[in-house]
Amino acid sequence: MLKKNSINKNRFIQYTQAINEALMQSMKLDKKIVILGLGVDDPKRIFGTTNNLIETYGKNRVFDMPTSENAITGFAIGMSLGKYRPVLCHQRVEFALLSMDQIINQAAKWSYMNDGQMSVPIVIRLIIGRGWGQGPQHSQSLESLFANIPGLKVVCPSSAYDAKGMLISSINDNNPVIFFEHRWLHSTYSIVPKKHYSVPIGRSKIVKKGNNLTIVSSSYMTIESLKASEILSNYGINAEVIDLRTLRPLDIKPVLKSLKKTKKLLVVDNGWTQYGISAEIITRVATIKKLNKNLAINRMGIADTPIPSTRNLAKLCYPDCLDICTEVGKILNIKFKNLYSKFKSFRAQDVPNKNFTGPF
Amino acid sequence: MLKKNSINKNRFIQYTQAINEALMQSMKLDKKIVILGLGVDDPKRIFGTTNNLIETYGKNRVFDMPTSENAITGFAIGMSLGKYRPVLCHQRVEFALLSMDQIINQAAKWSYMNDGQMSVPIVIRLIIGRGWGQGPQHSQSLESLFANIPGLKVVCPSSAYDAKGMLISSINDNNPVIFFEHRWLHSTYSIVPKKHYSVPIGRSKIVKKGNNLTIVSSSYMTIESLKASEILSNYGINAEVIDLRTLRPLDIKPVLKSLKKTKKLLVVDNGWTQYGISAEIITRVATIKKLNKNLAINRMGIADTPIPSTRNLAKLCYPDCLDICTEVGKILNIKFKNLYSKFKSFRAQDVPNKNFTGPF
Amino acid sequence: MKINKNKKIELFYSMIRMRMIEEKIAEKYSEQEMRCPVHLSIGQEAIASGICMNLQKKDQVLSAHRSHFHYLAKGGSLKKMISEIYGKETGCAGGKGGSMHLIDIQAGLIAAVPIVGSTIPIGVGLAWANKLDNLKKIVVIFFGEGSTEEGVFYESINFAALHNLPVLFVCENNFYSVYSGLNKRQPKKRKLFNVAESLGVKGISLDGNNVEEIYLKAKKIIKSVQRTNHPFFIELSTYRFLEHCGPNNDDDLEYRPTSEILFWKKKCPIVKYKKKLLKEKVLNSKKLDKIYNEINLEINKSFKFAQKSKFPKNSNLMKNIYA
Amino acid sequence: MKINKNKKIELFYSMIRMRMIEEKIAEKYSEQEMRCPVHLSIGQEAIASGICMNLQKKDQVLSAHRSHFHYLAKGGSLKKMISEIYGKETGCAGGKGGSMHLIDIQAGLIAAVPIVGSTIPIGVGLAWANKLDNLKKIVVIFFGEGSTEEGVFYESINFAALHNLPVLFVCENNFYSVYSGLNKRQPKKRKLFNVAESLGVKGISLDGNNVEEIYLKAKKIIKSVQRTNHPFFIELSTYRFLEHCGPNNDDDLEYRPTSEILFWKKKCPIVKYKKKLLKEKVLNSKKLDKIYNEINLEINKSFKFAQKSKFPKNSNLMKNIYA
Ligand SMILES: Cc1ncc(C[n+]2csc(CCOP(=O)(O)OP(=O)(O)O)c2C)c(N)n1
Ligand SMILES: Cc1ncc(C[n+]2csc(CCOP(=O)(O)OP(=O)(O)O)c2C)c(N)n1
Ligand SMILES: [Mg+2]
Ligand SMILES: [Mg+2]
Repeated sequence: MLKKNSINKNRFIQYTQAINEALMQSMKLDKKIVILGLGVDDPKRIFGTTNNLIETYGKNRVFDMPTSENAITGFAIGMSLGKYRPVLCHQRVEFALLSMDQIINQAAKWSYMNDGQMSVPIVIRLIIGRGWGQGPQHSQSLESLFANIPGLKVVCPSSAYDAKGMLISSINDNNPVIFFEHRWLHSTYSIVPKKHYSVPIGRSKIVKKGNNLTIVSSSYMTIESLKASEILSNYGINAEVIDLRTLRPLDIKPVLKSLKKTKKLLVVDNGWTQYGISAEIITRVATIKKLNKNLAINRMGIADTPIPSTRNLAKLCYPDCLDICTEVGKILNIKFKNLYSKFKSFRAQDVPNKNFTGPF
Repeated sequence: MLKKNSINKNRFIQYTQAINEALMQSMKLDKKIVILGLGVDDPKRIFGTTNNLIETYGKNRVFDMPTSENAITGFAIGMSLGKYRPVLCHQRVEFALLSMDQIINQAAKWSYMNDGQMSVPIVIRLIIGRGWGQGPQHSQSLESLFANIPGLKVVCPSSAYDAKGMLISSINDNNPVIFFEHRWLHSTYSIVPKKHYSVPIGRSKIVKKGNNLTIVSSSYMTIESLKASEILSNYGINAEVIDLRTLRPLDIKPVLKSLKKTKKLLVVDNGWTQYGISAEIITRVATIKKLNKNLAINRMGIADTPIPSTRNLAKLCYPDCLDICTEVGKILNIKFKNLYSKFKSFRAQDVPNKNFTGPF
Repeated sequence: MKINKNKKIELFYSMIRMRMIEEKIAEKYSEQEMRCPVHLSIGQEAIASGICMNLQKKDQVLSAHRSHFHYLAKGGSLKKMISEIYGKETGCAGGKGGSMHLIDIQAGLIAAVPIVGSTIPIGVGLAWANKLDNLKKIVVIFFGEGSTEEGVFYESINFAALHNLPVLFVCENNFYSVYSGLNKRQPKKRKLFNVAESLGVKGISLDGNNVEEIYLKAKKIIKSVQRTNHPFFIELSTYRFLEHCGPNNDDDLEYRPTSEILFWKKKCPIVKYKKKLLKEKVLNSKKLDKIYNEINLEINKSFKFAQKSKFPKNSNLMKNIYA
Repeated sequence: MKINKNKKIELFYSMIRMRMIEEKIAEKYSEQEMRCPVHLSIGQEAIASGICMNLQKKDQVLSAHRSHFHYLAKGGSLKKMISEIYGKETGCAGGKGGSMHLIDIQAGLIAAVPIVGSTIPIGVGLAWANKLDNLKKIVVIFFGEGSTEEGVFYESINFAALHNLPVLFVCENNFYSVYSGLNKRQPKKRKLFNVAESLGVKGISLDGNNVEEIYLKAKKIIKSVQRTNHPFFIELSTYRFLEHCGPNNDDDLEYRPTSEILFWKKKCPIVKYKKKLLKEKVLNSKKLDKIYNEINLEINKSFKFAQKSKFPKNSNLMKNIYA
């Protein structure tokens, strides 16, 4: 049964459902996996990602929590020392800022502090990114704050397929893994095998082959980059798009390989560019002796400001596929005719899809 | 009197005293400046930086605090809304991880959230860096976590002169300023005018002229970089050393200008390199179209690991002047003869100076 | 203490106005022109009205995500609030904040932000500044019972007690944090005001749907806070009638027992008070109609104002990041 | 309840051993071979001894920066502790942690870290795991009264009460956080066990320098925690004799009143207990000498072991960052 379904190539499911399958299947295989977080068993089930968990595995494995973010993270660490494997979830990355001591001072250093005698196998799911007028405190993408820290692993899958496979890998990992989910990825679909499978942490992926330039991105910006590559093909430009998928440990090899071919690099940051993810990618490239000649390199990302609530300013913050095309044009010294009029329908508005009507 | 002293070029004072002068003089000029933090009025006075404050300005302006880092930061924000100008201090940057919500979600966004109707003029002094066997939780340098955030200003003076001038600027600034002091800078001396003066935020500085290569650094690593440049001159190499001084807003111009001349760049990070400060510097350089040809670029920084306590491993984490020379050699394709034997005395051990005997 | 007739009408007016405003927001939300999360407080009118009726303009209020009523009761501009929710440049935060970031400095609504518990230390810091300046102001911090699970609440109470700060903590206990009932978050029999008292802040627990009692008790408490510079903690039990976030009723989700919902609907602070005032002849249907009409007029004007207002200019995006 | 003679000697032995160990650390610190901060607990022996004497190996202890005694009382290896302070590969954390990161998993000393309050939720999480697994273990979390000012302490107590977790909170109230007296940090008349009780965790306050009382009371409490799975909070008043961090006496700094210091020195848990046991004839000078000699021998061996041990190899630097 499982096998049959897993080779059904047409099994398109939603990102949230993929997360849910990873949790459901992992919990079945390992009784020590527990789910913690505000609202994990509530009617909305963290955007559907925790559906059926409490029904299937009961209230001794799925725990709603008090609004105590710092302590919750400590509890998860403590449970992991008691051989549990907690998967913790914050509905907004901002709430995790209350638990940076537990994440950075404790979880990230636990294995090292005791020289390998114990480790902390916890997964912290952090939901990032845009919404409907979320404003400055509910819309940040703070990946680089975590990616800077040795001892953490940091992943940010951009497809339903990777979300399921990488969440399974994260749960199986014996280290603290920060698992970033972008709100706007939640409603995306991809082919996802029904079986329990894993996608390794620490491998970036070419999501579209090309040879004219290399676009590197992560999380939701991979979607916009792919859209951009589609548009660019209309102008005869064949972009290679690489999805980082893991930020720590970073797998830069596919980027370097691609650049040998294309000599041109645009990094599309999912967050603020200054001291952001894109800076590390570019630095890895620029510090390679054999590569750093004759390269054209640029980056783009969210405007360097807190995100405003009002839609007409918020939309200016986020680069989309057309803005990416424009940047590509600058690198290639091409001006794309009628770009903004012709491909208007590709633009993201302030909602992830047509069905979205708020409030969150 | 003041004037006479201020032109006394031989007035060498210690970094901690420079901080203290900035506080003393600022508090005299503006009654709304208050000092908050654990131990600000205790016998040790935050390594001497808060000496005489309570004696001079009394207990209504200098406040010891409960061990409540998150709330303290909120109190400081609230006081600033009541027209006070709090200067808050944490003796270790790690303690500030408990207050990231208040710093990143609130202080950094306050002015923007209310579209400029109110701002948050607070200074948060964070002490970073090495000590005597401090171990993984008392030795981090987490500048990049703050530098990533629009709405904050982030400074890290490397000399007593800059410390005084930039602390005065920070206090006068109407925005939240994160003021990094490296433990090992505390015992350094430089010429410091007695008068109340300011060094602007947002200006990097050439601390040594040169034309063979550009070394960019910040905070304590500027000291090691300067030592390295001294050693390098023995090998006929004339390095230009640039001290960033401010990380946000970043002033990259002097770096770009220097590179026009030298075509070679080594960035010495004061923290972990991955997703660190050095990545941003290199990216600024690598994304400049006219500059990115034929440059040799590299970076170095603290080993990508939590810092161990034992001295023989800890010393491996921190690059020092000789390691910097070695990296320079790689960029220039030179091997420096007898480097480690000849210049051994330049090396930092696990203490900032000979007088240091622990325990902190 | 007695309440005079005018004050009674004021209290009623304040409550019914707030409800009618939010009912209009709920009604028009589906037009998808208010494109931000809204946390409506319908059912909780008595608290904001009863407490804030005792405050002067110079007094200062801080709130959280569910802040419309605190903003309004403290005298915040309705036009600016509706405009803010519409994302317009005429909004109280220039459109940058939305419903979750209300502010009206003139009116003394200092801040409202959606990070649970996060304004509590800020309010305490402000009260500290006021005390150091010997200003005879009081700071009132409104928060839900969910906030009391955050460590920063505790740290803030400790400090207010330690330094005797003129701050009034107002905990609106509506028994839910999003969809999570109290039993999942706090032990049974917990009395929040006992917690405050154990920390050194005097407290009481009140019926959050009885506006007159709230008004009268708060009057005494606020006077004593002002006189003594000692903080105080009030816990009020109440109930939110609509969903946690958004314009709808969500009773179909069944996270709240029907009997509980019915119990609280019967305790509706407005219905109950209207009945009382009718009985006392403080109100009659003519007077009521006049009130409704007046409020409707104001509401319609404010919505028109907001709808007609312009979106902030693109050039505003990068403005005011720094002062 | 009565204590038998052997137990009395055990209690005394535990205390005097810990003191002699730390005295040796203090003596040898100036050699600058223990190059890490050390927080000595001299004066506070009765608490670790009295509590841990009731624990079994399977029970689990967490501590903070001032952890030597908890480590030792729980049965941690002295050799490994001294080696750790010397930064040697034979240390309990391979030299990576130093004095502030003691650990001995076999002995049940699960963690000690120097971020104030930070192990409290971790201990609660561990107790939660134990309860879910129905293990009849108890988790004991030791912390100073300074920790009780951290929000995470409060969040942790709330959760332990909510889920009825088998955890014992032990607050060593030595009245100071570094150089800061309680009056700068907590309101007068605060009773920490009252705070715990208001949150739903039963508590008591005890004399932290009376080892027999601690032992006896803790025995009952620990049994009841094990039986009922209900958490408990013990506050113990005590005093640290040396400086906050480092090997010296710092009374010259005058942050503590001389009368207070004298008062507490008189209440020295060891001197008092020795007198008592001599009087009760449980001890005599011969027995005492034997004890001292035995301990001295052990200490000298451990220091020699540490001194002779090797520093970790360079290749260890990048090991065990990840499991
Ligand atoms: C720090 C933090 N954690 C979680 C959330 C998600 N959240 C938004 S509103 C809310 C409910 C808080 O409940 P309560 O304080 O009782 O206020 P109520 O909604 O009942 O008015 C929660 C948990 C948040 N905004 N901030
Ligand atoms: C989060 C945090 N804040 C501040 C410090 C600095 N600090 C180290 S020990 C200490 C004293 C804590 O006092 P207490 O908990 O009473 O323990 P004691 O030293 O008295 O045993 C402080 C404040 C710290 N280590 N961690
Ligand atoms: Mg509530
Ligand atoms: Mg203490």
